[in-house]
Amino acid sequence: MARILSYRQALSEAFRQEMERDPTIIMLGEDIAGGKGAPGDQDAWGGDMGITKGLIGRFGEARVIDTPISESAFIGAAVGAATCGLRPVVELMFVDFMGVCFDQIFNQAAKFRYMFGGKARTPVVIRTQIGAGYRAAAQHSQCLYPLFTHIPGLKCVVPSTPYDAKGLFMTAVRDDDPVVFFEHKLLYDKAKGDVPEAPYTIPFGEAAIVRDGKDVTIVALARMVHFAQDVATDLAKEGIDVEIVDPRTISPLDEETILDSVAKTGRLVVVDEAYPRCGMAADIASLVAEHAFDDLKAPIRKVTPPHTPVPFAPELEDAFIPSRARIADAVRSVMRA
Amino acid sequence: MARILSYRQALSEAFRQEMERDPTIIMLGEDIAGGKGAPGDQDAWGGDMGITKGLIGRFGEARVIDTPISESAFIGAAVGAATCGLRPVVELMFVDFMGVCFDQIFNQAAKFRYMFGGKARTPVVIRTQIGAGYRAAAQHSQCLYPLFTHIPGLKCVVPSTPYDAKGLFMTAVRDDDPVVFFEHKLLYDKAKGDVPEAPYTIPFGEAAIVRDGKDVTIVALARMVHFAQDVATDLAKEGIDVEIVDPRTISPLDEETILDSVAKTGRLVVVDEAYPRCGMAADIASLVAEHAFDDLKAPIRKVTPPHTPVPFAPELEDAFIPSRARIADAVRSVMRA
Amino acid sequence: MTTGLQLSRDKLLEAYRRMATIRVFEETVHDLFESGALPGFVHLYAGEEASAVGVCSHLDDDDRIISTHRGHGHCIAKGCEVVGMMKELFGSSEGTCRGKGGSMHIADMGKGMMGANAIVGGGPPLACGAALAAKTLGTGKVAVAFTGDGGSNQGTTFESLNFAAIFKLPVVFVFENNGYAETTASSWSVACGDIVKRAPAFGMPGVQVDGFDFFAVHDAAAEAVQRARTGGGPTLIEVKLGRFFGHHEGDNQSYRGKGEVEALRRDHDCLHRFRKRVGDAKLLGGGELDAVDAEVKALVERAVAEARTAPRPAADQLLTDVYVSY
Amino acid sequence: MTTGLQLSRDKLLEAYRRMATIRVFEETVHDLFESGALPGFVHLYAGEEASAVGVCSHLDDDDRIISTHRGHGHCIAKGCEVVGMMKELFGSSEGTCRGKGGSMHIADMGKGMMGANAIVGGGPPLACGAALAAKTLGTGKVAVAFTGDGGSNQGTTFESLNFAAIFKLPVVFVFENNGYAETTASSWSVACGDIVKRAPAFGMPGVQVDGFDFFAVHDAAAEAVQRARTGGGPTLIEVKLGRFFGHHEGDNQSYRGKGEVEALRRDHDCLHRFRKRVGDAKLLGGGELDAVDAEVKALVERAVAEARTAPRPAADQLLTDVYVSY
Ligand SMILES: Cc1ncc(C[n+]2csc(CCOP(=O)(O)OP(=O)(O)O)c2C)c(N)n1
Ligand SMILES: Cc1ncc(C[n+]2csc(CCOP(=O)(O)OP(=O)(O)O)c2C)c(N)n1
Ligand SMILES: [Mg+2]
Ligand SMILES: [Mg+2]
Repeated sequence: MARILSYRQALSEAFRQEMERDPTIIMLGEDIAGGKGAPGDQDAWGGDMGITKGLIGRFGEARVIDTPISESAFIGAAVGAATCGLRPVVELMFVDFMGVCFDQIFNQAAKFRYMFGGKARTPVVIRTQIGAGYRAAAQHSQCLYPLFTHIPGLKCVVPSTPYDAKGLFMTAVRDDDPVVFFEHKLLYDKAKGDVPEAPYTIPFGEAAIVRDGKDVTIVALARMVHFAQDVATDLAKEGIDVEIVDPRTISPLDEETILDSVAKTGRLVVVDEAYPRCGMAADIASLVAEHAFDDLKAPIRKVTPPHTPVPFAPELEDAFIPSRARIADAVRSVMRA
Repeated sequence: MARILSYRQALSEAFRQEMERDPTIIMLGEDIAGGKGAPGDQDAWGGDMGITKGLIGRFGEARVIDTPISESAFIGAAVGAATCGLRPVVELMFVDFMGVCFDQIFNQAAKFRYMFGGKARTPVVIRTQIGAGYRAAAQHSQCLYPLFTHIPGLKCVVPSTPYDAKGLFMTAVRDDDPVVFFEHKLLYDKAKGDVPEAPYTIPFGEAAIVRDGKDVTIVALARMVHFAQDVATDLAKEGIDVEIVDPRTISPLDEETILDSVAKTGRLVVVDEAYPRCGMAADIASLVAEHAFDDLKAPIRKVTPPHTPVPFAPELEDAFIPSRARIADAVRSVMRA
Repeated sequence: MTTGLQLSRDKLLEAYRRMATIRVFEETVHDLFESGALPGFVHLYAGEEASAVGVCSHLDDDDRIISTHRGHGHCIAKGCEVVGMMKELFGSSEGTCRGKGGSMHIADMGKGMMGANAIVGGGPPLACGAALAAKTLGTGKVAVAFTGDGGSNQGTTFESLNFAAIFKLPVVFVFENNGYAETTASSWSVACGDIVKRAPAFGMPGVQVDGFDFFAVHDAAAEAVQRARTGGGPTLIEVKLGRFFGHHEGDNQSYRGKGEVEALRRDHDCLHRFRKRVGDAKLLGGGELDAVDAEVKALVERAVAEARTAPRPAADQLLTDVYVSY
Repeated sequence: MTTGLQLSRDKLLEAYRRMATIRVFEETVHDLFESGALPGFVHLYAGEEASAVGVCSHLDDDDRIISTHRGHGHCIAKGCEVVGMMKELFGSSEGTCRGKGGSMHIADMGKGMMGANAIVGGGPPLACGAALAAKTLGTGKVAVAFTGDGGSNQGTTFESLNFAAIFKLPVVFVFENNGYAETTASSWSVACGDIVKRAPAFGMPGVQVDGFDFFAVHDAAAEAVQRARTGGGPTLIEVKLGRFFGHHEGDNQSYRGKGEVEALRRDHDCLHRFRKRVGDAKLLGGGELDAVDAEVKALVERAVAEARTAPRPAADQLLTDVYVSY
């Protein structure tokens, strides 16, 4: 019988189950419990979005640690602790804040193993919120995962469903490398789906074929997977049979599944909510242009936001985010080519 | 008569001439003069690589400002000052250090104009060193310009010759938007060429066709332009006629020149020293796969380092950097296809 | 130096007007948000008015301030126009930032307001820059960085204190310690207890003031601003105060003490205190202050009415204002 | 607590051995670099030996330290093996980091040495992490962050001080103030003059010591390490010292005072001082120290000889060690 959870619930369950399993897992972040030092309730928030609610009650202050607003210090501390026997899961509240602490992520965590000749292990998970649509404007709405994907030594996970969120988190926390785990803020409540209660893992580097189809491949991540599904349903009525590939992890990237899909369909549309320049859409498009060129029957189409910051006004923000209409047009255009 | 300068000399001349022209230009950075507060010589270093030597003598302490090791503070100060009537040129000694100060660049400088509805102007230039080959290992050898190119609101300049370095710097400092100016540390002394003494500017968004050819287009940046030239000379002997396009600025990117070149040659090899994932090679390859697909006679080839940090040992570092041999092989492979 | 109680009647009335405007603006925004009329993240400044106004009463349009995510009060104190601000919160193309910034990025360079800033600790380096420009250009202008207690722990903030001190920049660092960063108590997160105790570590004078008292803030700021203007370098001011609302709209505030907010509103309302001080000193009469209240209420009501029907941004606005030229 | 002068003969000899090893190692590297045998950026620790050894003499392999770009001395003080280190500087696959790290990233996790770090301010957050792990796991271990005067101005460092204090982490922050960050004087860049004056701002005890005197460093570190081990939280130690060489190899040092380096070498050599102190106190004889010198010299010579001919990394090493699995 299906057990329907939201993305939020799936994540909360994953956190709890993993912390129960492994006492070396600790959580750190700003207000992940809430009320530290304050006269009122502890666990007042359970995180900015309530995703870590209840953990402090279960695991105590030594394992669920509220931090000051000092991202370099506490993310760096998580990284350092990871080299000393803990498996920290640290929250960077919004990925937009990476600019105050990126060094600890990309020059320290990512490079230890290589710089030290394979003699270090840094099992840290950095959880962070991504995405537009919250009317939170330029400094709270970015995706930015291409910046992390660029960096050798990091693994990047971008789940689109509750099932994937739970399974990929469990893999992330058991992984021995630094993992950045990107949660789309608009999926927490809106994405719902079947989630087994028992713990399970989903291997990194294995894309999901979200929909089988023979005419066009859409590669999409996070919220865009859902948009792509809506579009595919619509286009089926026009006789266009869309295959949807969700890479789920973008570093490592399951190149094979993408290339196989394009080999089958001969057409590729990459849909991504991150900025276009040096972004994921470009990354995947270039992969296919290099390795599946002879399979292509039409130009590759990228559907991304424009090269602009995220605007505040709702109508502008909605126009910024790749729309179902733009995705559908792109698919139609490669069918015509 | 040719006036041969090194990249270093061309830059130093550009700095001096521009500071003479415009009293609102100031320079900031760590040890850009040197000896601040110390008992010995002022201008002891003139910058880590000596590029800013002599400026403090000419323009004084009020305009040539040594800073403490507080990149967020002094780069942020340059950004703030840019909105208040100055044109600061600030040095981030190595681009690898961006992780301690990226917020001031990508969330502040880059976004002011947009967030404030067009009512801000932030004419700041951030100069920084890039590139491997100095035996400086993982934290001093990266390119990282794809991270900046990803961000709407920034302009990114990557000169490959002394002529371009001078002309593009002059454009950068007169530009009203935030510009990140990437100087390849291995070019300072090794790149030499004709540089007019009189000030001149090179427009942003105009690629240089470094070599005319009809068989294959190589797009390359910075040090890789020189490698590409060597390869082209060699391949000419094999009867392969290579065209080389140097975008010079990667944001804005001169898409037209690249697409026109591919329209002519039908073959594209992108050579880049930055990491491969979500990098410039992917960016340019995807541009062509989308907009010049029908012109392509062969798969696009990217020649980049592997997805690894930069190693220390000289033989490993040399293997990390795209070599002339690898570039030549890529060109031959697209000729065969 | 003129103390707050020596200010002219006009200046006192203007200070009250700005404080009252902030209060009414924020109470109104609170209601609008609850009713669903406003989108996004909104952080209200109600309760903290004496700080922004006490500081900004020493500044003119060419002095610069930089604010935080909790920026409405600093805007109004610095003279930003209320109707445009309300339109901005509604995302209208007639808003202060043409609808592109919203509450967390509201700015008005023309008024010397360099922006709310949604990055905690984003502001202090920028304020150093404004001060550096003033110093380099010899304008005699000063800059003020408003930061919270939470923001006082950000590395960018610490760096800026040291940076400003070694260059003797004309900048004032105002730390508005309202006791909380989101849910986290400042008494815990600031290791040395009081932010003001950090001043010696950065080689600058520091002072702690009662932020519910306009006059206390005014006088401390007078000294700091004058020090900055006359080449004496930076000052750290810790303003102790409290917010009347949650961290942002939607916050249930369960981390606060029982009755804490009620006590704040009852015993520590800066508007009441101001009324009492000027009344006791017979500087202004209750009637004139009531008139200001009415005027302010009407202004904010008009702002809402106009904002509700103000023009929306056209689709092509998405692509403009990224660069001056590209 | 045992003071330095109460240490056993063996311990004293070992301290001297490590200091002397650092000295000979660095003088040798200096010559190698000049002769062109070594590539890259190399920053030498000669002159500062008493700091690393004074601190690390309280630590065992499971205590962690994190270093800076100037890392050789901290490595040796922490017990890293000298032949492997020299091979690392030569980029051999038998180096401590298999030739992938080089001078600026030399590390030996097995010895509790978390790495030199080429990012100024990169280390203090990581040391907090090591301390957090020790605290969480209840191991009784401590962490030490070595940072320079220049690094003391980095935001990451300030944040770490506050972070360590509020969690009472078992960490010691050692600021090696050698007067310069590259060419820039610390008396200018540290606004409050002495780094130790920052301790109160971060709610922790601070002490300033003469870094040319092993015994002074030893005793200050003894107290700090004990405080950390027994749950008393962090300590800030400012060690005043000087470097015998330039910032990095190739530095002409024209920013330094006339005769400054000569005076340092003549009057402030920690090895001479050590010899005099133990001689005056009749703890060790000159002969045994001379024997150590000879032993150390032979060791470093052997290290160079082996490193020169040590195996080079195979081409496929470029691609390994990026991830544990991918
Ligand atoms: C770099 C960064 N980290 C975290 C946040 C999330 N955040 C927004 S406001 C806030 C609390 C700020 O507290 P304080 O500085 O005391 O200001 P107050 O809200 O009390 O006015 C936090 C953690 C952020 N916006 N930026
Ligand atoms: C974030 C960062 N900024 C700048 C540098 C360049 N740099 C390397 S060492 C150094 C000076 C460090 O001075 P200090 O901390 O006093 O250490 P010392 O060299 O004196 O031992 C600088 C500026 C760097 N490596 N990282
Ligand atoms: Mg606060
Ligand atoms: Mg130093």
